Amino acid sequence: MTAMQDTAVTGRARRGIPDRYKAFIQQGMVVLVLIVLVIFFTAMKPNFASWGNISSLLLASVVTGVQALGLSFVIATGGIDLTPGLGMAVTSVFGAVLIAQQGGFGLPMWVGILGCLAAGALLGLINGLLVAYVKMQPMIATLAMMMVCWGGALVLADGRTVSLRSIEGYDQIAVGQLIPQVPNGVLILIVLAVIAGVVMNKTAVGRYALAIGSNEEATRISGINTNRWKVLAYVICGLFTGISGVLMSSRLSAAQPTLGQGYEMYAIAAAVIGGTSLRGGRASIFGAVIGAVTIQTIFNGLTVMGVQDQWQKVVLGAVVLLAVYVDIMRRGGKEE
Amino acid sequence: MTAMQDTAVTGRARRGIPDRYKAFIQQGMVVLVLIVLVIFFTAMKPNFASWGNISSLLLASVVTGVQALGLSFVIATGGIDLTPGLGMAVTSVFGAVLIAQQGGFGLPMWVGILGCLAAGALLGLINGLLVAYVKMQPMIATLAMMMVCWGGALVLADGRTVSLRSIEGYDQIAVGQLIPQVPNGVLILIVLAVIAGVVMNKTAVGRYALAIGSNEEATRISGINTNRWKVLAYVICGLFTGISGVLMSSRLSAAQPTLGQGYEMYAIAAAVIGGTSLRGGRASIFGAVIGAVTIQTIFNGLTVMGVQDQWQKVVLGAVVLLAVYVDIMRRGGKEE
Amino acid sequence: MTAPGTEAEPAPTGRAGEILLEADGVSKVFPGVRALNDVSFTLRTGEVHALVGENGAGKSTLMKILSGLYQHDGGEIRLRGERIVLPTPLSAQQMGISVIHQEFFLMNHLTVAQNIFIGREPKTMGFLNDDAALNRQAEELLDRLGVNIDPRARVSTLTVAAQQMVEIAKALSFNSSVLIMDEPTAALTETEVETLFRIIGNFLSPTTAVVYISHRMEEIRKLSTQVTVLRDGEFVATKPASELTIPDIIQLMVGRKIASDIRPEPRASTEPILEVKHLSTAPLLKDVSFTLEKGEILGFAGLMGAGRTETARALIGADPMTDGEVIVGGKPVKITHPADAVAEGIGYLSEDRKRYGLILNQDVTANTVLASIPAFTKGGILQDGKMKQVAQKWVEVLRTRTPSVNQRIRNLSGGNQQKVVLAKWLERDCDVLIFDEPTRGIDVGAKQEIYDLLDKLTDEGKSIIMISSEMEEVLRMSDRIAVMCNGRITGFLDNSEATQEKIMELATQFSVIEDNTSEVQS
Amino acid sequence: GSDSGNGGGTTDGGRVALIAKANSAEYWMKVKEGAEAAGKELGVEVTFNGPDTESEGDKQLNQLQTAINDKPLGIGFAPQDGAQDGAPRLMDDAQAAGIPVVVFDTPLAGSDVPLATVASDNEGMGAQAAEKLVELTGGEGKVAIIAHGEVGTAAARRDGFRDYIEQNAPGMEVVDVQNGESDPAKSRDKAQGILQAHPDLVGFFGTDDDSTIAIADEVDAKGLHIKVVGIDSSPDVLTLLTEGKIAGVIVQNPFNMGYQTVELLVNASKGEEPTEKNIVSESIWVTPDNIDSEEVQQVIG
Ligand SMILES: Nc1ncnc2c1ncn2[C@@H]1O[C@H](COP(=O)(O)OP(=O)(O)OP(=O)(O)O)[C@@H](O)[C@H]1O
Ligand SMILES: Nc1ncnc2c1ncn2[C@@H]1O[C@H](COP(=O)(O)OP(=O)(O)OP(=O)(O)O)[C@@H](O)[C@H]1O
Ligand SMILES: O[C@H]1[C@H](O)[C@@H](O)OC[C@H]1O
Ligand SMILES: [Mg+2]
Ligand SMILES: [Mg+2]
Repeated sequence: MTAMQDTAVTGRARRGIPDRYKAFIQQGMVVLVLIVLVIFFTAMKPNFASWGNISSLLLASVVTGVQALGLSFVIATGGIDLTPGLGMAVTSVFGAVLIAQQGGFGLPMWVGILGCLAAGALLGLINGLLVAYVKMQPMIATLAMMMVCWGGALVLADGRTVSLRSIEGYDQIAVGQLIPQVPNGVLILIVLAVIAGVVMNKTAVGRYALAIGSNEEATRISGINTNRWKVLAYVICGLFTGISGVLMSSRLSAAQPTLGQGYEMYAIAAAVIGGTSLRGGRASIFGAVIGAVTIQTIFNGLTVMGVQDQWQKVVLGAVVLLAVYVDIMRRGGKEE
Repeated sequence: MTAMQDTAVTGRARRGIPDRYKAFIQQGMVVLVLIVLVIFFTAMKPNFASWGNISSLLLASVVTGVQALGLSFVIATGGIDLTPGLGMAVTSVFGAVLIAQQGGFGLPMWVGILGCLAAGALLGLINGLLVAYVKMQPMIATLAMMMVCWGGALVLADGRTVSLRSIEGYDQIAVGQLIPQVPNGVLILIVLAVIAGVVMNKTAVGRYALAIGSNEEATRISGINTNRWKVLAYVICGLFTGISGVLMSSRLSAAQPTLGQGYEMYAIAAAVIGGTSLRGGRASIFGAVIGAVTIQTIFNGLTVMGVQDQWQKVVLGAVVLLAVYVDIMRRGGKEE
Repeated sequence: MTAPGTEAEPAPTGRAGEILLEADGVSKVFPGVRALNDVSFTLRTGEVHALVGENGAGKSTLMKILSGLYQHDGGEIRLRGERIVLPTPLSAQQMGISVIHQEFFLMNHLTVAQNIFIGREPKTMGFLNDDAALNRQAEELLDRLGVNIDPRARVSTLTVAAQQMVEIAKALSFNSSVLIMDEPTAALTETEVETLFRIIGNFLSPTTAVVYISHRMEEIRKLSTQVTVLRDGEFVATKPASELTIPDIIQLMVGRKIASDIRPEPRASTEPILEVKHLSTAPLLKDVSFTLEKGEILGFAGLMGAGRTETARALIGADPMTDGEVIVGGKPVKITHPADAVAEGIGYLSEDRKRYGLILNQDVTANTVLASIPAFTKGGILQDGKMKQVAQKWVEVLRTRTPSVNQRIRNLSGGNQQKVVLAKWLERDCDVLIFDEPTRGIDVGAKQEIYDLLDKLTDEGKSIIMISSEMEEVLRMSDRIAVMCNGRITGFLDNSEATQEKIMELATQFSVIEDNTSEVQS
Repeated sequence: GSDSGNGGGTTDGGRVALIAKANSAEYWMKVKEGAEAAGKELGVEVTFNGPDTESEGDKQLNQLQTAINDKPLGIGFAPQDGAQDGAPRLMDDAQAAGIPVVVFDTPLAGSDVPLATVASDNEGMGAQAAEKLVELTGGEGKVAIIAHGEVGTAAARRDGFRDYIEQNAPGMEVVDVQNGESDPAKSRDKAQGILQAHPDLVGFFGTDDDSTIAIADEVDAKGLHIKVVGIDSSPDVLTLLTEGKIAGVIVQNPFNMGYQTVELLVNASKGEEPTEKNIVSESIWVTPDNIDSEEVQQVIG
């Protein structure tokens, strides 16, 4: 017994940080990167730090943030979902067609919102069934579904932008200010992040998603219906895609069928900057939000500085590389 | 000894078809799908089967086909490369800037071609180093590099299309006909496929790529410098991206910095339709080419039928799902 | 040891008994664990040197250092008296050190031949792989070893035993002078072990040596000439095998005496808790029927590949059954998924803990509660404190060696990992527990603890199916023994009548049965 | 869904194939409507297609090639920027096959084959927008641009605007040009960033409807009073115009472009050569004041 206790004691006292603190350090890193960016942009253009700009910047992060939140559940299971981008297009067009006065059915606003969310959940359900039951590789299943969404959005919208300008109060969902100076979209993102955080870290859904992402077979043999939980993760992701559809169309007062191509890449980048591992079994809800804000900070800051669009992409690419590099170094150059 | 030998026999004579024939059956399936499509379209529009149409269809498959060939090496290692699309943009712009009379350096044509290939190889090298040595997840590393390419192409081209019309013979690379009625691009694809097939199946590169994709640790422990071979797989992929850049700019007689976004998805889809598994360890060169031709057959056939472009994506999505489904069923619903 | 065969061993230039490979004062620290502390180990030519120690003693770590897989923090390594560095496994191989690791390192999508000769493919025209020659070479090698495996078969289609043989073939294909085997028999049954011993015998020469790690004491007695004992990362002793008895070795390993166990009285019960009727799967299992009584341990014996694991997996719904009926507590149930089995109170502890038992990158707590999450949920929210407490309790009960319940499973030794899997099922509190090789890779001390635990569980009214390839263990623990061969149950033996011989007889009956069926059919 | 873009009416007169720069957006749908109206009147079938985005030159060339292989009565083609250099060769093919071609919306450089080009003057439109903005603001202060791309019509309008300001408004400065990629969300973010950096702008120009809407909405959200001018109309542009949030837009006549293209092709198939090779499609300056006028309503209705 003594020997054993000894190992234990030595173990505890050894160099190296216990695992449970590492998550905090990682998130600290992400926040640090963001702070450095903010300081840099403020130094270059003091205007950058005005609340007006910060609040627009935050509002601009909402769509990617919401998508990254949903994506975290799928990534936790070791999967990937390429549909958030064009899924946003098809769900928002679907919701918009339900309520639009012109070229739509003119139904009440809440029907459109629910329709958009339901369409998102359905999309997630299909993705989930393809992955969990048909056993398709997530990237392929959702790549195919992405194409279906793409075409589907164009077909539904009949090639036009569906205007929602005449829907009283629709724009308030994202841009209204229940709290003065804070756009509702930002509030919604925060609320969703808190909910997602609880679900991921404090409920069976998150626990099983992470277990599946680490070792699906072992989870299954432990008597957990992995397929069902996996489908649920995709449904959650789809639901968040639908929410992003509502928020995007509210912000623009319109649903555009082609808007969304490539947006999934931003969501993935946000999750990754925030410390989620695409290998599965690891997720950071807080990080996903910070990641989305970081991306918009880069875009906004460079725009404020008058830097051209092409450079913004280069910088974003570099920041993603840097974030991942830092994360890898922190873990001692090793994979999880 | 009887027991021993019996165990071994179990190992050898598992029910059903020997492994090495399965690949042929899979490829047979792919070809079957293609034949069915061709028959369908010909029945709908006899015009579809005219050699003129078939040869334009094949020419249209060349870029995706070449990218899918290169991608097969990366996918074989269990990785993924998202740069073929915008990598094509940046390499073709780079090559074009070298030789263009207007807005370029006016160097000889071969310099441009070599430049384009070298830029592709360099891109692959960076991807490979990030994945193999910095240990980034392939999807993330190449996602970031994709953004860098995107911005880079625009920066290099100064936001404009670089015209190559004045370069004598440049368009002949892809559209000329060394063999009457067969565009050179098609010829090049065939030659590249043969080379890629030999490299994949008959040389160390392919063997180690597949070994790494099956079990990287085991390959490493067997004394293979896995990192180096992994980098090589990415370099090959980048080189093929560069080749696709030459072919695309030859076909368009111009290099367009924005052309390529999303093209990697077609290349991935082509490889998957052709039976390559994104899980690594499995690749089909022949399948990748057939996959690319299948995609173009869908696009072309539907266009000939007068179906709008938006439906083409829906159908392509459905065909990808179908191809993967068939592949999964063939393997008895189980993963490899 | 027998003299080497006529095989392509390196020309014998030395004498037996010369120092071949030495580890001198080697240390290795992992985050949270000191795996090796100033350990010295000397391997001489011509010997089979057994390396023994409890789980987590550092055996695998030492061997991984000697084979270039890990780098040591202190001390030095010498080969034939010269200091060497082994930055990679390749460098070790080039110096003639081959290893068969505890975990398999095979490339599943490649063929047997491609696996064996990876990196050493015969070429034509200088760069093209010559697969015909490759297959021929592999065939020759496999024949020489007396194993009948198709060199063209994909490794993923092979049985565990066949895969182990591929590993062995690969290690021997290097013509190395040092062959390290880390628990090579863990996946093998008696007959296959004999083949392995013969192979080792053929390998040994006055210029070669073998390091042999195993928890099976009889093997060590039978095979080894030297024994080195490690305990808690420290060197304890090196002695000639002839000077040691099994109890001596055990005492050195654990630093205490193990009470020699006595099989408790057979438990009489007449209340069937689980009945399995006519269970079949494609292609292996045919008409497997048995009854498990409440409070008993039903042992499952058989050779490798007899179908015991497959029976268990089909029973719990992990693999589909083509036919059969399962009755729990008197009423027929439909089990198509492990979740159904657990809901019916049946838990399965797999023989392959890394693949089917553990979430390696999560901690002890998460793994302990994995099968019981609903019990730790209040109003939909998980109770972290309660989960930790429970995990701590099992760490103490099972004496799991871990710095804390927050330690990741990945960082525990094989045996301690096994204890966490046990804890998971004990916490789930199933009425029926199926233990598939519960002591695989577990040291003698821990083994006894697990036996005691199984006894205690049955006293509490739980019923247990124990699948084991260790005959002694089956005999010692079971109230009744079902023997399987080639996908069928060939007989049941009562505790009182069972002997090793009788089990072997039933376990090798397949040829008879096979012949019978073909006669019936024709 | 529309699976063929069939214009209805009698189709025995043959078929005319239109290949636009894209298969969606208000603008192209208007072109399609005009083309279909002409088809109905002249008794020909009209098929309408285009890639999903305006930066898929190779796809557009594939569609053009397919159309040529199919030997229709005539082909209307609006070249994407990426198809500019590859298309001339296909024009020769069309000529060889005896298929008349009319280019619309965007001129095709480098080929004499097309019978005619029906297009707005894109540089001219940019210059006109600048001219109007100078009038609206008095020609003093900072202005900015959001373009819907880096190339093609976006670049032409951007450059037309910038050159006009440089040459004719010494008191004015174009302080920033950003690319919104025809992505309304991104355009909005760019507008926001520009306004943040230059809250003292006096005027803002958007090169297409998506850019213009984004600018107007952002200016409005910030409560600024900046003159917003743009190009192209859509229902939302018109709403913003009536609300006074857009000062004025230059509206092309896509319906007419489509109509004229089909008309020219049908005539060509009957052997009638167009009288002019370059047909400048008229664009008009629309403001809150003239939005209800008959002349304007005819174009935007
Ligand atoms: N990669 C690692 N990271 C952290 N700790 C490790 C690692 N590998 C081994 N250890 C620790 O080092 C110690 C020695 O482990 P090792 O695998 O050498 O034991 P062993 O003697 O082979 O045990 P077993 O008989 O169970 O296989 C253990 O405490 C183990 O938890
Ligand atoms: N689909 C299959 N086709 C052919 N053989 C199979 C299939 N599935 C399993 N087998 C083989 O059937 C045999 C049964 O294996 P199983 O693991 O059930 O044996 P076991 O008696 O539990 O042995 P052990 O536990 O010692 O490995 C193995 O040889 C396995 O490889
Ligand atoms: O004229 C059109 C332009 O060519 C296109 O790019 O966008 C829509 C219209 O402005
Ligand atoms: Mg070990
Ligand atoms: Mg077994």
